[in-house]
Order: sequence, then C-alpha cells, then structure tokens
Amino acid sequence: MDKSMLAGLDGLPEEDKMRMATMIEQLQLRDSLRMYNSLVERCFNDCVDNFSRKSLQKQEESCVMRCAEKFLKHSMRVGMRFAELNQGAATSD
Amino acid sequence: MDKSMLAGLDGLPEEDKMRMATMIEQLQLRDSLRMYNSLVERCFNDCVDNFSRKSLQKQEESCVMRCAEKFLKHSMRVGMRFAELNQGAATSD
Amino acid sequence: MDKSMLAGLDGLPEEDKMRMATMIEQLQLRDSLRMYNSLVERCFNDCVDNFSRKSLQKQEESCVMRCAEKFLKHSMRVGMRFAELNQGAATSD
Amino acid sequence: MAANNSSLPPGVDKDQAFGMAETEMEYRVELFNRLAQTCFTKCVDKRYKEGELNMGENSCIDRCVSKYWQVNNLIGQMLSAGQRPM
Amino acid sequence: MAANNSSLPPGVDKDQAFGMAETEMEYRVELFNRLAQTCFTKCVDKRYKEGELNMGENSCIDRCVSKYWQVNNLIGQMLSAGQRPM
Amino acid sequence: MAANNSSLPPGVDKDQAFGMAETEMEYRVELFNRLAQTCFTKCVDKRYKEGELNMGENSCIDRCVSKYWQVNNLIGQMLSAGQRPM
Repeated sequence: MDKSMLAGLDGLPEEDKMRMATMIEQLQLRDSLRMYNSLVERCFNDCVDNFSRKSLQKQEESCVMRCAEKFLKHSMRVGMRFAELNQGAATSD
Repeated sequence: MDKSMLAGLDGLPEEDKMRMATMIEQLQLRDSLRMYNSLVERCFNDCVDNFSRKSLQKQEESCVMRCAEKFLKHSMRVGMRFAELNQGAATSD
Repeated sequence: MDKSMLAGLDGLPEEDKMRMATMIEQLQLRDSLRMYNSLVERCFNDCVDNFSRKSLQKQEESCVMRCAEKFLKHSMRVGMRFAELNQGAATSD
Repeated sequence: MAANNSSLPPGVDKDQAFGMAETEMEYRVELFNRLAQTCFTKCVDKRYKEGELNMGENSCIDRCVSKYWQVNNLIGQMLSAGQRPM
Repeated sequence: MAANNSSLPPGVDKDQAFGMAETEMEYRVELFNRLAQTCFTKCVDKRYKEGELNMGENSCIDRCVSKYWQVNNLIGQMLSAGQRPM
Repeated sequence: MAANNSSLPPGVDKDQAFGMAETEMEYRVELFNRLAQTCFTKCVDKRYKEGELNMGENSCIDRCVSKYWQVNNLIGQMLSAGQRPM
C-alpha cells in the first residue's frame, strides 16, 4: 500500500542493510515452504479421491506430477505479469 | 482463552507499555492488510468470471464496488456485535 | 525439508537450548489456538445453517459436539500415523 | 483472577510474557476474521445487487455472530473439560 | 515521495521501521499468492491431461492477472477515499 | 548429514539459525495441519451422527495420511530435481 515504508530504510548504515537482507531471505524461505505446502494440498485434492488402497496408484502419481508442473509454470507466468504491472505502477507514480 | 495473559502485563513500567502499544499497532497494520487482501480475493471471485478480455468490464466494476461496500458494512456490524459479546463475557466473569 | 537445519543447533550452550524450548512452546501455543479456531469454524459451518433464531438449537449443539469429538479423535489418529511416517523417513535416511 | 497481577509469575521472563500476549491477540484477531468471513458467506447474497445490507441480511448477521460465539464457547468448554484426552 | 529518506521520521525507531517493512513485504507476498491461487483455480483445467499450459489457459492467466490487479486497485482507491467510515 | 554439527556453519549467526529453525518447524506444523484438514474432509461423514470414528472412516484416514505423505515426497523430489527452473 504505502510504498514509502521501504523507502524509509534507504541510506541506512551497512549493518542495517545486512539485517534487511537477512529478513528478506527468511521471508523468501518461509514463502517457498508455504507454496510447497499449498501445492501439495492442491494436487492431492485434485488427483487423489480413492482410498481403497494405501499406496498411490500410477494414474494418481502422473496426475500429481502434471498438476505440480502446471502450477509451477503458472506461477512463473503470473510472476512475470505481476512484475510488469508492478513496474508500470512504479513508473506511473 | 486465558484472559490473564494480558493482565500479567498490568503495572509494568512505562517502557513496557510503549513496547505493548507498538506491538498492537503492528498487529493492527498486519491485520488490516490481510483483510484488504481477503476482501480483494472474495470480490474478485464473486464478480469476475469472464476472461475473454483484459480489462474490467463496467458491470464487473460495479459488482466489485458493491461487494466491497457490503463487506465493510458487514465487518462494522460484526465488530459491534462481537464487542458486545466480549463485554458481556467480561462482566459475567 | 532440510533436516540439518535443526541439527545445526545441537551442542550449543544451555542458554540457547532454553531459548529453543521457549520458541517451541510459543509455536505449540499458537498452533493449538489456531487449531481451536479452525475447529470452531468447521463445526459451525457443517452444523449451523438456520438463522431464524438467535440461540443455538439442541440438535445444532449436539452436532457441534460430535463434530468436535470426531475431529479430535481424527487429529490424534493422524498424529500417530504422521509420527510413524516421520520415523520411517528418519531411519531410512 | 491473578493474585499478583502487578508482577510476573516466577519463571516467566518479560520476552515470554510479550510473546504470550502477542499470541493471545493474534488468536482474537483470527477468531474475529473467521467469524466475519463465515457469516458473510452464510448471510450475504453473492449477487451484490446493491451496496447496502438489507433487513434480512442484517438480522441473519446478528444471529450468525451470536451462534458462532456460542459454538466457540461450547467447544472451548469441551476442550478445557477434557484436557489431555487419552 | 518522502522528503528526508536518508533518516527516519521522528518518533519511529529502527525496530519499528524494520517491523513495518516486514509487514509490507508480507502483504505483497500474500497478494501474489492469493492472485496465483485464484487465477489457477479460474483458468487451469483440473483434469491435468498434460503438464504444459495450453494457449487458452495462458491467455486466461494473463487476463486474470490483469483483472485481479485492477480489482486490487479499485478496492484500494475506495478504501483510501473513505478512510475511517463512520 | 552435517559434518560439524557442534558449531554453526560460517557466515550464519545465531539469530539466523534460530530463525531458520523456527521457519522449519512452522513448515512441519503447517504440513500436519493441511494433511489433517484434507483427510478429515475426504474421509469423515459430515452428518456427524455419532462422536466416534467408524471402521470405514478409520481405514480411510490411514490410507489418506499415507497417500498425502507420498504426494508430499513426490512433489518434494520433483522440486529438488528441477532446482531453479529456467
């Protein structure tokens, strides 16, 4: 929302930039683990519906693989479009 | 759940009250940004279903506006009722 | 994911183990409150659908109780199975 | 409720107390948010023909909040009664 | 945008500034995640017959991202216009 | 797995190590919660005629946990195989 939140940290000493970098790294790690969890949940939900056996069947396995592949490609595409819109918004500021 | 959690902070020095106030402020900021995100997701989901064009159509736009308006009014009403129940629970302690 | 993250904290001084224990305790408290919230939401959603009255009806109440009971038993069972799989995964490392 | 609320219980240091207070507030915020989302879904017409809540929606919301609160208490009592099942 | 961006505004200490920056980044991450989940649900065929996105899905995704962004801006404007309703 | 697990890897300070450990634990908690919610939805009859899980539900739960675990591993392997796609 308020883009100046981050701007307030410009021009700070090296030590603070390090702290910032660590924070960003942690957020990214946390976010990628969450993404992983939600990807597993989604593909499980969409591909596995039969519980008469304990082990994953071949067609469930391939459904999961295609689901995950699609989701990753989707995420990359959305990321690109999102970045374009973010830039557009920044230049039109 | 355990209302005494907060009570444990009464009678603490000024410095701690400040720290408490900062924490509450951060929680409120975080919460309002989350509310904003979930409001956008809900109104998008309920109002936008046609992807044959890139820009929002007039009727989608007005649906989104009414959805957001309704949600905000709803939140205020729920907040009032919630506060009443919280108070009732506190006095009947 | 990377099991060595935790291993990196072995052999640290007593003080750090205390800090670790506090952190785990906080996570458990936070998690159990979240579980409580999601249990309430689920049982409310599945059991309460009539809003012609203000107070919970007898059959809604018993539905909620059975729902919560089932969910807790379910969680215990899932917890046991999950622990077995975690152990299996650890020994096959 | 707490006998000595002017000082912290022994063995609980300040950071821990702040952590617990934060967790407690997060819990209340989450309770409110789930309640609000749930009652919106149950009571508000998704066609959004107008920006105002109508009378039917308003009374549905009031009853929904009341019932959600009762369910919250009911489950809370059940959980504290059966502390440590098994 | 900020007149003195080489120093912090008075009354805001460093920890607070870091906390705000963290909250702001969490907001952006959540916006992206909700957008991605929503557009996947709206645009991608759940039968997963293949691992590639087909042309129809790709153009649906592009438009979905664009429309989600517009809805985000629309609601953001509405909220900042009506700051503190009541 | 780690050669020197009695000391931290160079360049990682203590706060960072604690932060990583916390993130890792949050991940496991979230995995467990999503698994539990998903298998409850897939296996347990929503009419809640009784408070006990019946035999059919119990065996469904066991298989569901097992399959969820396998899907988790499958996707984990896929992600680590294709580290940094593009």
